[in-house]
Amino acid sequence: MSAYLIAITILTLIYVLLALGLTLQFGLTGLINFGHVGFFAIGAYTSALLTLNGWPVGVGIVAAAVAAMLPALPIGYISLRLRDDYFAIVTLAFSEVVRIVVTNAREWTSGTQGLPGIARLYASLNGAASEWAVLGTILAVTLLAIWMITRIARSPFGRLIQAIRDNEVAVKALGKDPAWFKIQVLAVGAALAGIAGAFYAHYITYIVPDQFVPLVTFYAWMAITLGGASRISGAVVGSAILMVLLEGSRFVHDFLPMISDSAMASVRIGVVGLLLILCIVWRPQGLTGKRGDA
Amino acid sequence: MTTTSRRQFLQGAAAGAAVLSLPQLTFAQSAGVFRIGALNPITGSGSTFGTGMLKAIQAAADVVNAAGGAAGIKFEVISEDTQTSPQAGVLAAKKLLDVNKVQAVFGTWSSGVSLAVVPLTNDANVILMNTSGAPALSVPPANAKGLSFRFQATNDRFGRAFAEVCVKEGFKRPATMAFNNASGIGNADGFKKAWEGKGGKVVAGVVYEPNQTSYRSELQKVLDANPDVIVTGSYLQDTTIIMREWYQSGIPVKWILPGWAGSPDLVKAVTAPVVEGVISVDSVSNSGAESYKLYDAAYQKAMGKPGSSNVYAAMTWDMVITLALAIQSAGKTDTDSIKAHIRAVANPPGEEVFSYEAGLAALKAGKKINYQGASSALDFDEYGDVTPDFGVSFIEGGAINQKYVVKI
Amino acid sequence: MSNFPQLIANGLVQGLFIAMAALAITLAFSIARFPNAATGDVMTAGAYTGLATQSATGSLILAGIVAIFTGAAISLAADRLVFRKLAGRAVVASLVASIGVAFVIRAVLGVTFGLSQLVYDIPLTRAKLYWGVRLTPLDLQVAGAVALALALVFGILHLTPIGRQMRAVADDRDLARVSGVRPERVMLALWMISGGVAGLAGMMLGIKTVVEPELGWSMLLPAFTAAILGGIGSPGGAVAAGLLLGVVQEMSTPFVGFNYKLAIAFAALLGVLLWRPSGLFGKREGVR
Amino acid sequence: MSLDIANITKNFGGMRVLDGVSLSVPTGSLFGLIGPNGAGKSTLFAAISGFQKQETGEVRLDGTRIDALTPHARARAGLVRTFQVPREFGHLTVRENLCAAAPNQTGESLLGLFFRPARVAREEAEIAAEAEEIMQRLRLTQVADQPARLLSGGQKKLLELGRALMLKPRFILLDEPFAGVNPVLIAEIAERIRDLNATGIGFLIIEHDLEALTRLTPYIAVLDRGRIIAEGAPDAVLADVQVREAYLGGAV
Amino acid sequence: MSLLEIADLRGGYGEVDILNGVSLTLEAGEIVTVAGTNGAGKSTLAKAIVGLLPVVRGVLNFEGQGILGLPPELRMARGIGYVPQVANVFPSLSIVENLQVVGGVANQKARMGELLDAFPALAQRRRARAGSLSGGERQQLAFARALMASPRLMVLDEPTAALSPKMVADAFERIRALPRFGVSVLVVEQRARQSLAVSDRGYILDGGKVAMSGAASALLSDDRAASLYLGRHAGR
Repeated sequence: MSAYLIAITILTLIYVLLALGLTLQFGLTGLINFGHVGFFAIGAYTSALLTLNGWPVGVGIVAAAVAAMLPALPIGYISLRLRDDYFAIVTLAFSEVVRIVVTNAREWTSGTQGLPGIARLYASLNGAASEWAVLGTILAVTLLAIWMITRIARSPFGRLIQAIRDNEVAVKALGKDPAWFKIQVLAVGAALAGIAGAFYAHYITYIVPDQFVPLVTFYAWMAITLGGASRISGAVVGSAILMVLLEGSRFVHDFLPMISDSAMASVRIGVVGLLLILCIVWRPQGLTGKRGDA
Repeated sequence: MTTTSRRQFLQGAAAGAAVLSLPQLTFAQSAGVFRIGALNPITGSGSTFGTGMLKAIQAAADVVNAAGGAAGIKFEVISEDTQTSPQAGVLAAKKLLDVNKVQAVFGTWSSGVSLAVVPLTNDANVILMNTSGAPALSVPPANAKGLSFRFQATNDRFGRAFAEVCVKEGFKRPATMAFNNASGIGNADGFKKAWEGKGGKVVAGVVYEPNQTSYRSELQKVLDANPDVIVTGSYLQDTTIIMREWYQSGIPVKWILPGWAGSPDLVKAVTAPVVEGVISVDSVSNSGAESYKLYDAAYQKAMGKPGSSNVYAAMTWDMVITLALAIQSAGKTDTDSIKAHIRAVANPPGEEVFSYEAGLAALKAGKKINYQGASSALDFDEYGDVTPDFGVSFIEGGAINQKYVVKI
Repeated sequence: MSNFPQLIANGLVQGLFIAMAALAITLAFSIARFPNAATGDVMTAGAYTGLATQSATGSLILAGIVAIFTGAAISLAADRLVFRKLAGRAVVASLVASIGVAFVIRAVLGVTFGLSQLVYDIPLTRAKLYWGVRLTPLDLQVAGAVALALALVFGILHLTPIGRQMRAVADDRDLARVSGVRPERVMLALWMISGGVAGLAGMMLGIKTVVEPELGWSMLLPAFTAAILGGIGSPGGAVAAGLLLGVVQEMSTPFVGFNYKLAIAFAALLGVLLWRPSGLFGKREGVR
Repeated sequence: MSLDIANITKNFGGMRVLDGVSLSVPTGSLFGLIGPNGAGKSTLFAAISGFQKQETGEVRLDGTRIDALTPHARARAGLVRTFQVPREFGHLTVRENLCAAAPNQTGESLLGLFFRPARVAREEAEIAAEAEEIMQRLRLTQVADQPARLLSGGQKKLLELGRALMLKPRFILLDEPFAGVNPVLIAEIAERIRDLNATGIGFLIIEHDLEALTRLTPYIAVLDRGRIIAEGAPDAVLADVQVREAYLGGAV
Repeated sequence: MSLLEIADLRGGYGEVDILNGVSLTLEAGEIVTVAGTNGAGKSTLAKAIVGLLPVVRGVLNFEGQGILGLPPELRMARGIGYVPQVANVFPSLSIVENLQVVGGVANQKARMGELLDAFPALAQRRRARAGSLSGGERQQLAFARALMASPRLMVLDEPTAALSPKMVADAFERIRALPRFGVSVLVVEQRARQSLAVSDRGYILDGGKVAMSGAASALLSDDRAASLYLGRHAGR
């Protein structure tokens, strides 16, 4: 397999980790988290800064998960009182605040200069071997995450978060605090996003606030929408399709050489948009869901 | 087309993306071709320049090929869009290196993309020529192998040039306005450092956020300090709005803009009276040179605009010519030989040449040459950086007239 | 010492654009029941077609009309081809589809008009001082156009049969249908008005700034914020919140600097929502 | 042993919905609450169960003040409510609806879930058995594996009652248990409530169907415009002139 | 020709059929009660008649013409009025606007005047938002709104569900009066005894089918109906 395809696979798996969090949060619990990229950014910066200061990459990744979980607690606590769509905007705002802070806290993050030279995973191995090792590690972590979320979905915890999605007030009447469950769900999704962020930082080796714009969140949403929000396989299938859309459009040029390079960029975004629309209209439950799941 | 590269590639076809590339013929590997990866910001915040940069690469490659190639080898240009995003840039670079098997990557523009791509070109042992300003690109780890060449002045050097202009124009109370990104802040900080090094004082400084409908409050804060000149690290779009709002305020002050903002597009956008007397500083000091005229004509032909509207295109033009001359000089296309010969053909001493044809002839005649680029004299220091002279232009009646050159 | 009246004025001018975009979003939400992320790119389309008209004819009025019709036509087409097919599905489906629509619009504009910035050919005029506050005639013209657009929208909603029907559908779609209201006509009117407002807003923004492909998209987040702050579905609330947001942002700059002003807007959002979970002008909802 | 409500007031905007309501309901009793529309009955329930904050007043369960507790804490303390409009978990099956209601589940903690799987499995079996029993009692067995959103209004009412029973509460606030329920089933539900009451669970019941209510509860209170205007045995209360005026419009 | 003729009507919300072959008729001038157990499909039937049920198959004729393919607004234009169970007014519109919104009324002003005369409680508060009305007033407004277009058939879905006993009696009185104005009524009711008392005929649904039908008085006195569907106690 070529290095390019390995790179695509690695980034796909990073999106799978992001999308899995949304499957848990939205597909099962009904939380519309539009600020996913905020947790992703915290993970990326935490691990990057720790490793740049001499800590091992393993520590960085664990710390990324923990650091991303921390804001999930107050955000959850404050905003879970809000209606779903308001929660969406509050989380979106949170992710923008994260981006604004890392942009302007220059002493820590070097702001818009970004952090170059972030340690790579398995940097001691030579090129191809290191790529494979990174792929294997991320794949293992992703599989672990899939197993974990599957276990959650089929457990009493999973039953209760689905009950929360259907009717939160009734859950309160049954003596259970929906806020606590939502916070846990937020925290688990945030941790996955944080880990994804850490892998991202160590893979791209350079991070800058511009990489953590809301578009990343929307991509993750597209993935679960394309794949099917209520199924765990949806996150995987959707992320794969998304990456094929994003990267595949590079090859459209070879089919249609008459399109100029600047128009090509427009064509690419148009193709992504068009396929997104077609997929939603044509298979509302996503590619993995049964009819009626939506 | 060798069967291996094709088979390797088809193995990945299951991933879906690859299917789309079946008709791809561009990565054909024949002995007489050198593949250049043009990795430009076609979309995103660099989109103002990206297409022009790509066209200049293609035009210069045409010039080289028309002259019979470099050491008999023709150039083939394969382009990818970085979307001015490090992530997209990394994937695009991987595709160029891995699928298209390019042998050099030209024209990464934003520092973020260059910093993200340089580890990949280093791994692939391929030359990267960029137009970014971040100082980090000069040193390890980014430039650990010395394969990265910078055709643009660093942000710091720009700042120093601004300070020289201030001295020369007799300004006493400068203020700064900087776009909140690496280049904008780099310019403003570089200026501040240089100016204060000369014992001066910057009376006010503002860093502003992109994509606003108005910069009036930011402008007001700077003007409140009563500066005699405002030095900016800004881009075309925000400068357009700022210049309009400043003009409407009616408060007199002078401006020093970097060349990419103080461009003919700006004049067109805000009309000539608004920017009358604005000083534009750019690293393309060679506008009188023959190499610039060649570039300008090619650019005019490809884009329908004067070459001065896109300084980065002049740099990418020079990248191709420099590479071709280096290959011609080395007689080989392996990276180490090219790297070894870049300084040999671009730096003094040697006969100053301004076109590929002239360089080719001189090299064939066994002479040592010193290519004088369209973008600058193009002399690379030990870090692979150019230290260009800076052209200082004044906008007068809508025309951008270069008045003098400062050296730093 | 900061000049607060001037900051308020700057904030109001910026707020006007947020308000127009938020109005388009909130109108669509009240009936179509989803936050339409394509609003930003409908604005961009209005800016481009308006600009093309102005450079062809030289008439700004004509440009405004074309921008309004472009916005209306694109919104109608998006409804016909996409949103209508998603009626009755989860909100998120329509929301994500609207992002797709946004991308398609941007692609068409990019191919048609290119990616470089374009500008309206408007003669620049010097600002005048009004009670120590510096305002340009353009500011006042924009404010006037926004006020006119608002008056028109509110007039349609409250004084015409179709407006009454729109409000009825917003309240209860099924009940409206069994009362003989034809949903197609209402949707037609809705998308025309929402799209028209967006198209006009885009042109105004294009005149004030520069026209480029991401013109409207970058306006989307503040506009969503204002729509929610105002109580989503409440046209008056959206406008008021848009203005408020603009003012709060500018007023905060002497205290937090220019880089955190967007963060301040979001903090304001959070504060308001904690105090009034349905937004400033939203209906309170209780648990029975 | 009683549920004591003292001097509860609640305003909505400018309107006083509850105006100093005091009520003492013995915890083992069957207690009816009637009143015209808009009298504040559901608001009183919301205040007792914690879903709305009252302006003043106290709520005590068996002597312990609970009015500072959150709704879920009150439910855990043994005071469970149902809703006028059923709030089923629509995408869960009837069986899952009941299982979700079971208290203190190890499997509802992420730590428990991953570190004590055996205990989770054991508890699940117990909960399933309990749910089975309740479904039989409430005649929901046939629809056990149907998504709850497909149930009829009456079945949803039963499901809500069933979920409340899963908590083994001391006291249940029933909001219109007979609304939308077929008359034949009403008698049965009433019978179930009586059985449950015999096991020691107390009930406070809001109901419009006076006939059914007065047969079930030996004691009723009447709420009108936010005040208790009468309480006592049904016959005596319904004979009260004030009650007839307020509630029945004088014409029976 | 019957005013309303339903034969073998089947359908539901998509996943499973709730109506499993309902057949019934309604003659002009009649009041017909549809009663039944919970989940029998009473409200679903009402929705199917007015056009709000997503999936319907079978025969549905109004004044001799098939209307199954028509959307709700066109059925309304044919002369079918509907008062839903809850959410039966537009809360953010005023009383007058609630009436004005009704489409296809020939002489809107005059018709509105008539109805406001008939419901004096509404006439007093004609500018008030419907959301601020009490339950009883809302009920009246819902009736008035449905009557605006002078329907020949009114479909009422549990018109007394949210009313106190005092209001219930009023509501049944109002229903009883409708045929005098040329309006036939199909009423779906949980309070089957009270409803049958004002009706000509009745149908009892069970499991999405008609289980029993007949004259109202016959059903009321039928032991099997009483024990299975209507409950023993007499309504008030």
